[in-house]
Amino acid sequence: MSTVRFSALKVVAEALTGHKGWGPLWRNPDPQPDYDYIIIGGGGHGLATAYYLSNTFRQARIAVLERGWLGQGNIGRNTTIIRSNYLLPGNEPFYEFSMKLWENMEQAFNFNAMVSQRGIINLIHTDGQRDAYRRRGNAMLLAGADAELLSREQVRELCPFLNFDNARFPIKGALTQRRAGTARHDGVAWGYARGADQKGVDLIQNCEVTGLRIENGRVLGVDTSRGYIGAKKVGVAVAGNSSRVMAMAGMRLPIESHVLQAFVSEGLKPVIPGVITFGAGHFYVSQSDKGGLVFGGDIDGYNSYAQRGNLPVFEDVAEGGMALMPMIGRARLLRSWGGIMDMSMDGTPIIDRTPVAGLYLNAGWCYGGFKATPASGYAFAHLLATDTPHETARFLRLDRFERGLVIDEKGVGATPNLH
Amino acid sequence: MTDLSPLCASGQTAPRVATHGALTITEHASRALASLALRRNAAEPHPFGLSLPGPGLWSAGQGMAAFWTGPHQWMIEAEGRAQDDFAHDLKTHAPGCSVTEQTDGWVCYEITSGRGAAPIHDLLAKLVNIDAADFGPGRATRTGLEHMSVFVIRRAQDRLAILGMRSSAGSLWHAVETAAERVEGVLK
Amino acid sequence: MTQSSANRPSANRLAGGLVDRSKTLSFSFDGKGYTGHPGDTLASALLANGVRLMGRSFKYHRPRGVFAAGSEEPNALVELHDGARRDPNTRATVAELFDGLTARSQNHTGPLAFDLMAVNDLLSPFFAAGFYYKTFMWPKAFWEKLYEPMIRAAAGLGRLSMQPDPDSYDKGFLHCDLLVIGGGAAGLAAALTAGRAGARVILADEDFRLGGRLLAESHTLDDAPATDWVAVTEAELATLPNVRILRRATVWGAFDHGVYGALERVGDHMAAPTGLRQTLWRITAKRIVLAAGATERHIPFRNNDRPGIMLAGALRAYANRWAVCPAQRVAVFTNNDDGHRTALDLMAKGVQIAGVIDSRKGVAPQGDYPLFAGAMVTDSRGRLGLNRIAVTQDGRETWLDCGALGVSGGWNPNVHLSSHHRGRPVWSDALQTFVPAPAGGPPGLTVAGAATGAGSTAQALASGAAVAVAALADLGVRATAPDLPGAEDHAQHLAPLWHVPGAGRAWVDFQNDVTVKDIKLAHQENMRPVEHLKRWTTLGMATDQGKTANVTALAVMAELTGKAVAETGTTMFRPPYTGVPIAALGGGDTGAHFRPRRLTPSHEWAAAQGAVFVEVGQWMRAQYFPRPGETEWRQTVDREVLATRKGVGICDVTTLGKVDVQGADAGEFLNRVYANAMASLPVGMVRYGLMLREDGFAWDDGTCARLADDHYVVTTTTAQAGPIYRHMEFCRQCLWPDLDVQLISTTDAWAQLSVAGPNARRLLERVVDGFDLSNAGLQFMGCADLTICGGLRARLFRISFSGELAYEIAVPARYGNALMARLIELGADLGATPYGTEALGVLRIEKGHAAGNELNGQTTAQMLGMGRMVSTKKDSIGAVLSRREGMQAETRVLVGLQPVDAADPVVAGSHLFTTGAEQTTWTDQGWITSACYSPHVGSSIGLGFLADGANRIGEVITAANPLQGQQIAMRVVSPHFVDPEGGRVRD
Amino acid sequence: MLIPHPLLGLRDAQEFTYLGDASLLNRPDGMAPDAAQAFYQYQYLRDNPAGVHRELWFHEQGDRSWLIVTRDTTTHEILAAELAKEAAR
Repeated sequence: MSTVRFSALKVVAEALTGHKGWGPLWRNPDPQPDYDYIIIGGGGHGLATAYYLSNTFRQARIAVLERGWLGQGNIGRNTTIIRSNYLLPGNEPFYEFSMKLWENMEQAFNFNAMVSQRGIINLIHTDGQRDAYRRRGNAMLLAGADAELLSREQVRELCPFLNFDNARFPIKGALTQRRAGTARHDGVAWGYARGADQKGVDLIQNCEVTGLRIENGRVLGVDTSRGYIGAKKVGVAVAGNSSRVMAMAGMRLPIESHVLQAFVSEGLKPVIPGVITFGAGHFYVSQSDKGGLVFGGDIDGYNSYAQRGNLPVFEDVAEGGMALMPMIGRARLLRSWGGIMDMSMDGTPIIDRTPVAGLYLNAGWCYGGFKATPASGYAFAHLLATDTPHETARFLRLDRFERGLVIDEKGVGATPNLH
Repeated sequence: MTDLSPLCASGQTAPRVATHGALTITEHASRALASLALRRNAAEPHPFGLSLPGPGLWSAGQGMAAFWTGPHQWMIEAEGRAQDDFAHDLKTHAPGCSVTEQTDGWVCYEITSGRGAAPIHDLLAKLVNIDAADFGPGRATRTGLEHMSVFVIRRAQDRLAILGMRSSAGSLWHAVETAAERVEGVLK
Repeated sequence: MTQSSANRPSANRLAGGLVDRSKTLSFSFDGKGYTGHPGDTLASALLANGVRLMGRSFKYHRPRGVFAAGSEEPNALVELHDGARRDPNTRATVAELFDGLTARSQNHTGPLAFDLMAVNDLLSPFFAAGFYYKTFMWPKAFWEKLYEPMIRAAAGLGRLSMQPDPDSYDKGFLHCDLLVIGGGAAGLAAALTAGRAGARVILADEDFRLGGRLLAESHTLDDAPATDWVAVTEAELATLPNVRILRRATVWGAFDHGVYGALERVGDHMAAPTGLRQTLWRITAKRIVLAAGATERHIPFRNNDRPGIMLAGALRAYANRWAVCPAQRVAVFTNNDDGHRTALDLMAKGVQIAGVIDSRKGVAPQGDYPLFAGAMVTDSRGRLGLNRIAVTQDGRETWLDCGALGVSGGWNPNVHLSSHHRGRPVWSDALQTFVPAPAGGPPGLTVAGAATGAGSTAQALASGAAVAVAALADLGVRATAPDLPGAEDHAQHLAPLWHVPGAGRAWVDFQNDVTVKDIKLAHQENMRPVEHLKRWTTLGMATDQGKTANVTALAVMAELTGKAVAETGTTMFRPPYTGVPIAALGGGDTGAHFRPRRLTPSHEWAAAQGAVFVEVGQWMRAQYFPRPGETEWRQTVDREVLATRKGVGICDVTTLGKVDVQGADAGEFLNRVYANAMASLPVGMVRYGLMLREDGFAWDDGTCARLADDHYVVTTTTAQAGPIYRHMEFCRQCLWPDLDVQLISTTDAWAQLSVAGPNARRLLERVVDGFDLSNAGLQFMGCADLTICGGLRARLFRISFSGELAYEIAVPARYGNALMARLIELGADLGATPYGTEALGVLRIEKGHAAGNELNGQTTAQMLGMGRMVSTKKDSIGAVLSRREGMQAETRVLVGLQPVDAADPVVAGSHLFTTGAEQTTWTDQGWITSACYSPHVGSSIGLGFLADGANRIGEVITAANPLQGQQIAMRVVSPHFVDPEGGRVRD
Repeated sequence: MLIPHPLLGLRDAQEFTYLGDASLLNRPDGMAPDAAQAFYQYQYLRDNPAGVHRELWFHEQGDRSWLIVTRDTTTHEILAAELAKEAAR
């Protein structure tokens, strides 16, 4: 396995010697007959789980099974936003825990994921919205996060290019979190993968799970395209496809799969300071370190596993963008993509045991999964290793729907496409 | 008769009119509207001798017209009756039906072309996702237009009507007039 | 040749071509003036003027010039236009020349020829693939403060103007039987076939001139110039009413069910677009022919990125179509016969051929030019433009002088659109390239011509016609292929050569500076899956999406892994095919027209009174009515509130949703929709109604009036009017289809005015036509049909949200404005005062009525103090799930809050804590939902949800608003600040 | 997307509002003894198939019909559409 330590010095040394010394970032191992832990899904959450399970919780004999290539999941297809600006006690402490992990992750796994805390601005258009954001900002502070309420003039100083007066929804201020920002999504997956590989985790690509072996209510292992693999514990982290995998265990989930599209423009000299969200117009935007405007809006709204969406969302998102910042008009949309979202029935994720002994579920991330990657991996690893929920994830339970303990940030009820 | 003076949906006392090239858009304010819905087991009525049209259709009679709005549901148009309680009148002519006054629920823009069907087709292409070739005289449908819900009626080769929510009359006017300008101006 | 040649206008202009020499157009590049002709692109005109250096690469800032002749261009990107119209990253190769065009090169510091950032090129060893993932981590603080700002400073290519786009854009919808994408040989043949058959055809081409490669080649059709056939065909198509030709129109996306996105550049070729710049067409097609042609690929070799090194096919296009050659002396590097054709075409135009370097052994020259068979180009020289190339043959290296080099590595079909539904193209060993998969493409789409990999003109014409015939047959339309002209039918005899082996940097992806070395490094670091390769090296992520790079890179990776290219696979193709301006996607309705605006019936009157308006969803409502002398809004609102409580206030409440419910089972229906009972409501009475969502949370409230046994009118809140109507239709059609119920919205039909205050009855008596308004005539919560103002039909509801004696009167919307004016006029002596949404809010808070801030979708009937309204005697929406343990255990209930110190503000969004308690997420006891200054109470007041609130009346708690540094002592009180006994409403 | 409306033919999907799985038609009896369990499953649990899916669309900017559309969630191909009111009977 690769033990090369990354650093500026190493880069210089390699530059002068023709980059001969760089080894593989991770091995391509063949599956062992059995493991203590199998993580299904080599996306961000699966890799993070394997990383914390091996590095923090000191567990061994761990495999990550990925149907395609590492990071193929939504970690490879998102708008890279990290933030902890939630309202409800079931969420905010968890996302703030995630934010703190983001802040130290790169030094921890010795890989630059370009975590960039340039702030997020949630625009306010009505007095009612200001009341709601004030309540949320206070909830953030009470949970140890940072938040500020900005006046219209303060917003103007930060983003003079916004359409303050001529917009259908004039800007009256904003709630901002300065510690929020973006991270290089692929880098996050690669950093966790490399960190896990260095601790001996088997990252097995092109290995699709085709069945779960369950006897007397306990999981024994998984059937895969590369044969049967035994396991003491199996963790499922396949957001987007959770229903399909859990159906192998005979379970129906409070989840629908929906397509979320996002877009990137051609590379432009930097103009957007951080992340800006325009709720009234279904539009949010940031700018990558390569200069592309990364932006998106609502999900298409219908169940889909197709990983592609339709034209009206292009138009709807662009309309919002033009209404908010007419100066982006001549920027060209370069590429679109579509990911499958695990839209849960209350818009909040699930990290929990299941009725099947030894089978654990990490699902329901809606389109907020990226920012949660570190905490999700940490909390899931905690659950797998100790069989007790991590304190910040103790409300993210599977039985909350039956018991009436839903965590509904938007207050739209059991309507997945509205969360 | 009441001594209160009504306003047009456009907010003015007189209906709004605009002409761009061959297209003329006129706000039509004197027509009464009432919805008619069949109740359970009710026989389909023939109010004022109208034969109620099928899905996607509009049919005209003497000073009266009807268009299909949904299963067992129609909108009845009555020329020059906007001031009266036309709904009450219709109810007596449609026993066993649910009738609801709709006159002031809608703003109606009548669009005429001085150059035959072509400008009407170009205008449709800029406003709604309806295939003009399948939308000849006698067709009527509800659809979306710039985030508004509208009824579109093809009254003749060279005549089109667009009905929108009365409260958004201004926005609808802006959308229709801008499209007419472009169809008759910029793009020609 | 160097930049100085720019002084010699048209030094490189050849004979013939499709430019109109009768007209001369002036334009400028980097501030320097040049001339060209109609028919030129910016690229061809610059080349004609001897300009080869047009830009800099993204990472190493290498000097770059034109590489291609179409939308696949990776290098020649410029900022077009000045000021607010500035268009960054515009491909000079597709920018149609017009008089007065101004363009600037981009992504350099200092002059283009002496870019200071070119230092990156010297440091390139440090910037190998993935370098930044491996460094900039220590010391931690430096990332935010130093490293990232550095990286961002270097980010991006062109600059936005930062001004609003002054041009206008448009959208439209088109429908057809057959959409033909691409107007080359195959596309024209397809369109002609279908057009003659009478099918409705749309022919779209991204170029400003139909013909595709036919314009770029010297081939003849029936022994006449190909352009003759193009002209004749175009003319016939123009006469067919069933055919619509879209020029300058790129079909950029294939979506579901035959929907395609197309961008028509209506005004981009004009100095100043007359109004409209671009139109976004949403085309719905029954069948689609993709005739998008092919893109030539190059062969990476050491220093293969200098200005003057181009695709061989592009050299040919510039010579034949634009009568331009970048240099007088040109060489060609090829692995197939196509390269030789380039040499012949150029010679025919009088260009000197330094040599044709053909990697194939034993090939013979096809004309009188020096041929280096079995040879390769192994290096090049020329700082700002090519002047020499190294040719290695049998191990011997010789240097050739030349100002341009055409490189031909074969052609890749443009499979982009055929893969937009995620079906991947398949590898063809015969053609040594990826071709459209036989299945898995967009339904209804078939591919024709070079886009299938079939290279020759004859094949293109034939397949275009054949595909059209088949597509129409699907639709039951009989079509026959037209007589097609005789055309060349050569094969390319290609011998694959993916890159020239050897040291040094050989560019694969020019714009992003991805070299063969980078791909080798990715392989070495196990970033081998194509998606890892792409993401690790940024291959194909530039503005050209790797159109000239991807296949070559995949082949190089395949070579390294020892796999077949077929196994290596491709990355995903996603819309758009080429970049689409965000303004065009946004269309015309931006700014104030971004969403429709709804006005209330009394808007005109309110505007005339100088009312201040506020957005409430789509509605504009009067917020308050300032009077002369009132210096800030609070004065106005206080006056409106007091006037209402002392005299009578009038407010337009039309925005509330109204649904007409009729039918024999209307009562039973409403019984099931509302949490409380409605069937028992007597005719002529109104009842407050609470609706739950099926998940048991409070959703919406309003009133339900029974006008007749089988006729109700229900109201919803302004915000929920749409969703509630949809839900009621769901209940009617999906849940209880056997109930006899009919629904229709009447929100806009009736103007509804609230008349509230002790003088409300006296005022209304002055407008009703002899209707008895006494308690006997209309008791509290009664409703009636009546006439007013001399016979105008109206509805009267005696309901109150202010706690005062109050009515809501409804008249046909057209009379709302006049009625508002009339009531104010007649009520002058009664203190009749118009009030807006601010006063409305104060009045309802003083009365403790829940509104949007309380009904936020997260609260329950129990929390709102309406738990008992949820009937257990009947089944209604949400009743069952509202009884779940977690919801029953909820103790937070609605209370009133009053500051202990009357001077203190009450701030909505503050959180509530037991006085002195530690303030954390876990000690949080509730929050303030609504707050206002109450002129009635004489202090700020608020409503909020407080844990165990029902038992804490009188307790002093803390309202914490750390966001704004506030800690305020609050006394918990009843939410009914006004007339708790409710006597006034019954007066 | 285009929805094949049983009465009106192919219509732009933008005219519709999507709700979700057609199982929402099978609302349990709120007065039944097992109502709590039944409603939990009715309201929250979904098959969420990758493949053929029967789902509810409301023709909001159209004839106000609720439709049951049978659609493949992996290809978006639409196999059938019917009036929910008929199916619910």
